[in-house]
Amino acid sequence: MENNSETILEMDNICKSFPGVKALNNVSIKFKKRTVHTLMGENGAGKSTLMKVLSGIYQMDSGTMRLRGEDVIFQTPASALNHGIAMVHQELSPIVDLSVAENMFVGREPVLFKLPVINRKEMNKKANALFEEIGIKIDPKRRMGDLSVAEMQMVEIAKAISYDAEILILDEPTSAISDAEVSVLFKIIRNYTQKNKAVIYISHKMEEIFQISDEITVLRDGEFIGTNPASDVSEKELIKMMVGRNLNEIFPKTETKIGDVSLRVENLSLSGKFSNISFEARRGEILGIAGLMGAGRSELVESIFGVHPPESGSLYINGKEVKIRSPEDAIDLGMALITEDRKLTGLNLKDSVKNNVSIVFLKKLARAFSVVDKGREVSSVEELIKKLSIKTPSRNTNVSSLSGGNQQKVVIAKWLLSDPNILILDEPTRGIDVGAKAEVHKLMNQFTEEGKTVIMISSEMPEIMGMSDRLLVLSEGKLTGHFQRSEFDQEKILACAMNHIEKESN
Amino acid sequence: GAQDETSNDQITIGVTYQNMQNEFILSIQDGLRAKAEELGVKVIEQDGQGSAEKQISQVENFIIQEVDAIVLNPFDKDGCAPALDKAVAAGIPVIVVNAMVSNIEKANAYVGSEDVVAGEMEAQYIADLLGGKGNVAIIHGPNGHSAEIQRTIGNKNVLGKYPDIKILAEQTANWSRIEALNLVENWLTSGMELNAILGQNDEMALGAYKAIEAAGKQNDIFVIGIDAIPDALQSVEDGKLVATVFQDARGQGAGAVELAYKVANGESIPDLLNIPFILVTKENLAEFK
Amino acid sequence: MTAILKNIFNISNKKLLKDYGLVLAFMGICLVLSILSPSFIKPANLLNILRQTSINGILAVGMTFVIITGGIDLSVGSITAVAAVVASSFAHPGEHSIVFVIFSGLGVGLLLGFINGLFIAKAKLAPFIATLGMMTIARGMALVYTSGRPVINLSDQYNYIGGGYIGGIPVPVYIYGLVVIISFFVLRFTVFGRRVYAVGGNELSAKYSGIKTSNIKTLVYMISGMLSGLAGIVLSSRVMSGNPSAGTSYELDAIAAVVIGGTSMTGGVGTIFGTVIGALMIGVINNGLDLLNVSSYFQQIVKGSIIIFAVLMDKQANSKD
Amino acid sequence: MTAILKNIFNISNKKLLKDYGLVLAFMGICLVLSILSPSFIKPANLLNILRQTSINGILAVGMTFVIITGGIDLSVGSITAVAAVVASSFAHPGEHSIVFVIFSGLGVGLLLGFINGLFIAKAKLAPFIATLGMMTIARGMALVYTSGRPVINLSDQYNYIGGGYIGGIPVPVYIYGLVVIISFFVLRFTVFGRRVYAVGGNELSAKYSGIKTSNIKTLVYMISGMLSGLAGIVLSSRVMSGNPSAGTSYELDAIAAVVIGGTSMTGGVGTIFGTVIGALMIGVINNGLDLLNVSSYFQQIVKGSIIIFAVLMDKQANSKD
Ligand SMILES: Nc1ncnc2c1ncn2[C@@H]1O[C@H](COP(=O)(O)OP(=O)(O)OP(=O)(O)O)[C@@H](O)[C@H]1O
Ligand SMILES: Nc1ncnc2c1ncn2[C@@H]1O[C@H](COP(=O)(O)OP(=O)(O)OP(=O)(O)O)[C@@H](O)[C@H]1O
Ligand SMILES: [Mg+2]
Ligand SMILES: [Mg+2]
Repeated sequence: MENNSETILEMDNICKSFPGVKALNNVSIKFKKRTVHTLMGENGAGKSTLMKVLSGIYQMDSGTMRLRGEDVIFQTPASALNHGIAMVHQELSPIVDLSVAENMFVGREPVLFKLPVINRKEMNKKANALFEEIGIKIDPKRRMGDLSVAEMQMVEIAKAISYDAEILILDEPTSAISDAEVSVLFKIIRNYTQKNKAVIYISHKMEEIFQISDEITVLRDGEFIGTNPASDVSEKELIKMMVGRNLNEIFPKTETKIGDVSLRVENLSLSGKFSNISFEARRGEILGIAGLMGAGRSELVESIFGVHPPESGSLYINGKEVKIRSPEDAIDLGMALITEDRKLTGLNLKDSVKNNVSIVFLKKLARAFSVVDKGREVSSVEELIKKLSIKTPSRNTNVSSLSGGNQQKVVIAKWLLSDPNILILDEPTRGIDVGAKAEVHKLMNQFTEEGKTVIMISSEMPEIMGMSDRLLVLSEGKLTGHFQRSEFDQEKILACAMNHIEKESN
Repeated sequence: GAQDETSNDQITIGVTYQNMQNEFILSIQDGLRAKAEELGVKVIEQDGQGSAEKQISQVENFIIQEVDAIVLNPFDKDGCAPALDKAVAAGIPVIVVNAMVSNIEKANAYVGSEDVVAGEMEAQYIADLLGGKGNVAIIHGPNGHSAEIQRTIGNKNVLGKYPDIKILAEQTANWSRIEALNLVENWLTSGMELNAILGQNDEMALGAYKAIEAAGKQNDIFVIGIDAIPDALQSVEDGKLVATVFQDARGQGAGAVELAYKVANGESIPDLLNIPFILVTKENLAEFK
Repeated sequence: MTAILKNIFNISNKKLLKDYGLVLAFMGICLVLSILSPSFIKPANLLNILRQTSINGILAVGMTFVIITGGIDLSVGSITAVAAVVASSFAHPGEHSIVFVIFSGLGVGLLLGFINGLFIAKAKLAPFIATLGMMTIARGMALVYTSGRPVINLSDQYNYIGGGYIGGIPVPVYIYGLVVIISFFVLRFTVFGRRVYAVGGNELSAKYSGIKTSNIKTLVYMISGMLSGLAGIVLSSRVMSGNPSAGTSYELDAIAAVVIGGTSMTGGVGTIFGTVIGALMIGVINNGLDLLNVSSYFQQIVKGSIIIFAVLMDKQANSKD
Repeated sequence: MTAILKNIFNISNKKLLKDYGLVLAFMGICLVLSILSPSFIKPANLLNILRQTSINGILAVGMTFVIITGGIDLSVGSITAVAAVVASSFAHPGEHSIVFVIFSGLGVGLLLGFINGLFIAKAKLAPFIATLGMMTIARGMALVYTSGRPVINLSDQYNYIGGGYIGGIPVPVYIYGLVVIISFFVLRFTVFGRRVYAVGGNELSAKYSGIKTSNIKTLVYMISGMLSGLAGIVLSSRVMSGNPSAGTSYELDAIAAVVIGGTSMTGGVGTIFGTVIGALMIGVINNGLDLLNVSSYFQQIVKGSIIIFAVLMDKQANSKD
């Protein structure tokens, strides 16, 4: 590798501050052609910021960037694109009312006869060709807003690739896609570097990183810590570089006493989403729900939580039948749901950390005239900020200026504050760093130790197998598997998850 | 069943009023309706809502509905001229009532008088009260509206003849009492020494008076309005407004529909039915209440 | 009824389907009016409706561009007035060529729209504030320009624009039709048109894709300004006078037409077709209620209710799919 | 200047800082007016300004609630008129107790606001459409209720609400002050207030957090309706007549006050304090231009420019931090 890869981009002493935060402090990295260079670091370490500086979204305060030996400054995303730098952003930003193809070619639409008139045929053809080449199956004429999150992510990736840029930046591209799609993506990335190009990759998922990276750079608190060839470092060393200390067990499952049934679900159905789901969850237990992307797991828990109440079936909490018609009912019954899409359903991006964390809890903070007890509010929020080590200049900072992972922690904090008995987590560790992940897992354990119930959806096999006491598998809206911890076996679980798909293909 | 449009035996008259959110216009309507009932004609009434363009559209609709005659109460002297043109082109007789259009010669008759006269009348009364000397302010209607333009011309025709009368301030209050009230409050606190205020309608005059009363200057400043709405008549009676200008709205409405009826029946009519303005003061108030 | 119409309009045609609730509501209103008043469906009346709709229709087209980008233009009524007085002031008989007169009106509209665009796209003012300011300023300019007096004595050529006929059809109807066709094409088939949606749908994403979003935004306000200028020409030639108080509160009707037509105030979504239906619906209601001789007070109650009802019906139809 | 003020207002006080650009602009305008017109700072004139601001100020407070949820209420002016005529119709001397009269005005406002709320929160109509419909309908109702004629001959007690003084200060100023204080408190310190922000910031997330978003939305329109009712009472008692055409286009001034005050039209952000400054700014400009006797044509140009300039200055100040 080393010999035939020359440096294409040097970032030198890059500094960038936001009000109250020094996001980047003298960061210097070299990126080479034919190389997948991974950036790692805790939430808020500055990875996304560095890439936004590179792609012309932010302007650095000081430092230099040399592209192919020439000094460059990108004032706009357009100029970075023109210099051959394309980026897939951490936060999805689809234009929902345009078609898939229109989304891909926005800003460089193919035209008819050099007139400013769009050549739709050509555009769809190009999109199709690209999709075929990289192996994804999406109709370019579909409306972007009708795609699933995973499909949107694949379109964004395809879009970035279609620029045929010299440097392709992927900021946590796998946080919303499943293993099958990840392997497609990795194939794409390999092909890409073959073409004498550079890929910069950001992810928190260790297995992935070792699978795909050639070089790994670690950032911590906006500082450059070190660059190493992937083959020269171990997971342990990386974690140490990231968090500055040793972190042993990643999935520290503690044994708890499993008690009575706290939640029982009988024959729950919602047409088009899931049908005839029955299961129970017990006190002190972590119940995992596995399945492929789009299996209906999110729909199921949202339904239980009253967001889209089920059409038929019944729910029992502590043996008593309950009717949950709205999230409010669910919360009153001691449930909490940490949703999978923080931007869409988890956060009020226009408000502060404090107000986001306390919104569910407010009801309990009300004094006479429903005035909020500010003192208690502040102290509880501060406590959680500490407990989850949320990296924020203050509790009054707007959540929108937090890094993606820290935003996720805010969502978790909000639901912990509501002090639930049944905690449902939908992809709770998506986009959060190893330290925080361990923190979340510890919290889940604490929870069960107190005799409460945890239900967790995760698409990460190691996580769900590591943390669950029992595991349900969903496939196309049907329960297809049920495993005790002692029976966990990745292959069997996957087989159940693909149950229906296999039947179809046979 | 009530919509059998233009049955042959009954005469149908289309009426477009300039703006039915104006109390004065409602009085024209009262007179017109009463007379129409007496004559047994059917009237189709439309509200121009303060827009010449709308009134043109309404006349176009009348043409489609094949009315026998049109009564036009124009909002805009110039802007409503095409409405008259269109009706004439369609061979439908038109009676213009209460306000002028610039092509009035094409109409079959005009009922009313010109707003300029009302402006002159109120200014003359104030000039006389002041003995040809003093400071006045004028509160205008909405800028650019026909009645505002003509009443302003009338106001200035008279005031221009008195070199010792100074117009200290002019401002619009958009026919609105609250706007006039705010405006005069502001004038008075600015220390403006006024002897009289001319409101181009009664609503604004009443608003002005309220501000004057609150400032305790009711004995120093004369206020006058136009239209003789009930509230203004009461105010004149109470010795608050010094006068208002009465226009026989009911008479105009009745006159207009009567002429329209006649012309629709092929009778000949005069081309001018002058219904003059009358100044209403405490002395002659009784006739108008 | 709904079911039958679903069969007639082939359901697979998504685009049509999305608008069909509105079209259905519109057709329902027309049907009711035809039954209640025989004059309603006379060809002459239908032409009347088209002519009466043309001014609001033209403004609504410009407003559609603006609203799709997520903005709003409150200044259209006042710009209409400025263009009306400026064009009129050059339109006295025998003074200037009609081409010059028309360009003066369009030009002044374009210029004021450009200023709106600068404040919004470059100075990053909220569109509501920038155009509210312009609404007041432009009205003042029209008044100052004319000293508050309407501009009269306009040439016959000029009057032809608002009052003439070609083959029995009023000229404003042709103008409106042309505006609709061009805008439809621009919005649907050109690069610029798609970028308008992109900016409104997700400004950040558009920016990251290298689009100069501020240019797109400036352009939509220029379009809206120019079309307001056109509306001012048509209006002043229709009433044969350039009145500085013309166009007051036209912005509300224009916005209403756009929103009734299914364009979302938050941007990113909308069609010219919907806006045309929205404008026609307002025109038909105004015309129909006048024909029925509904008292103007009740007219307002009825008109407000119909608008709410029509949009509700549209929602119903759409949510069922 | 900016630098000095930054030092005076301790920068660490974030809340103040966020609004200080606006406050600075406001103070600048006041300063200029004091220099140009010595009458401006007379206490009597300042009271004038407060009194003249009170009606728009009250409407703007209600509008703030609505806009923070991401909505808009175009019907405030018409509801003002309905409440004005209804309350006035009960306020003839010696007919009903003043308490009854007041409740009738507030009640009718509340009711109409509730209907707005139903259409928006339950039937999921776009706020623009629902309240545009209500704007037209309520105006029609006011006209029908009075047959288009103002309601006159009101009791002295009623007159006291808009025209009275307590300790030399006009009663409407107390009313406005009370409305401001209560709303400030509600929005800032109560659970309901916080939920208003949550709904406007991200409705979906609010829903998932157990907030009955449709209740919150209904409530804000009820608040806006009730405050419009209050404005109608103050207005009609101030001019001693309940005019069905009162309040026309008041919605624009109310929205302007809110937006000048820094509340975002997209919801989730805003303060009562900002709205008060916004309303006062409009009041001060209107008053100052009258004092200076600026010609009414130029007044509009100046007023529009000042609003744009003030908001620009606010943006400048904020972006520098
Ligand atoms: N627009 C902004 N305004 C203010 N602060 C910001 C902004 N963007 C990022 N920051 C801050 O800069 C720091 C670095 O953030 P960045 O998004 O680069 O982190 P990251 O390494 O990508 O983290 P994650 O893994 O969570 O995505 C964080 O403290 C964040 O709060
Ligand atoms: N709001 C929606 N509108 C339309 N379809 C939806 C919506 N939400 C989910 N779906 C579809 O419903 C199916 C189930 O989705 P769901 O999100 O519940 O799956 P999941 O098992 O949780 O997978 P993921 O890991 O992607 O969250 C998918 O096909 C998805 O595309
Ligand atoms: Mg990041
Ligand atoms: Mg899911």
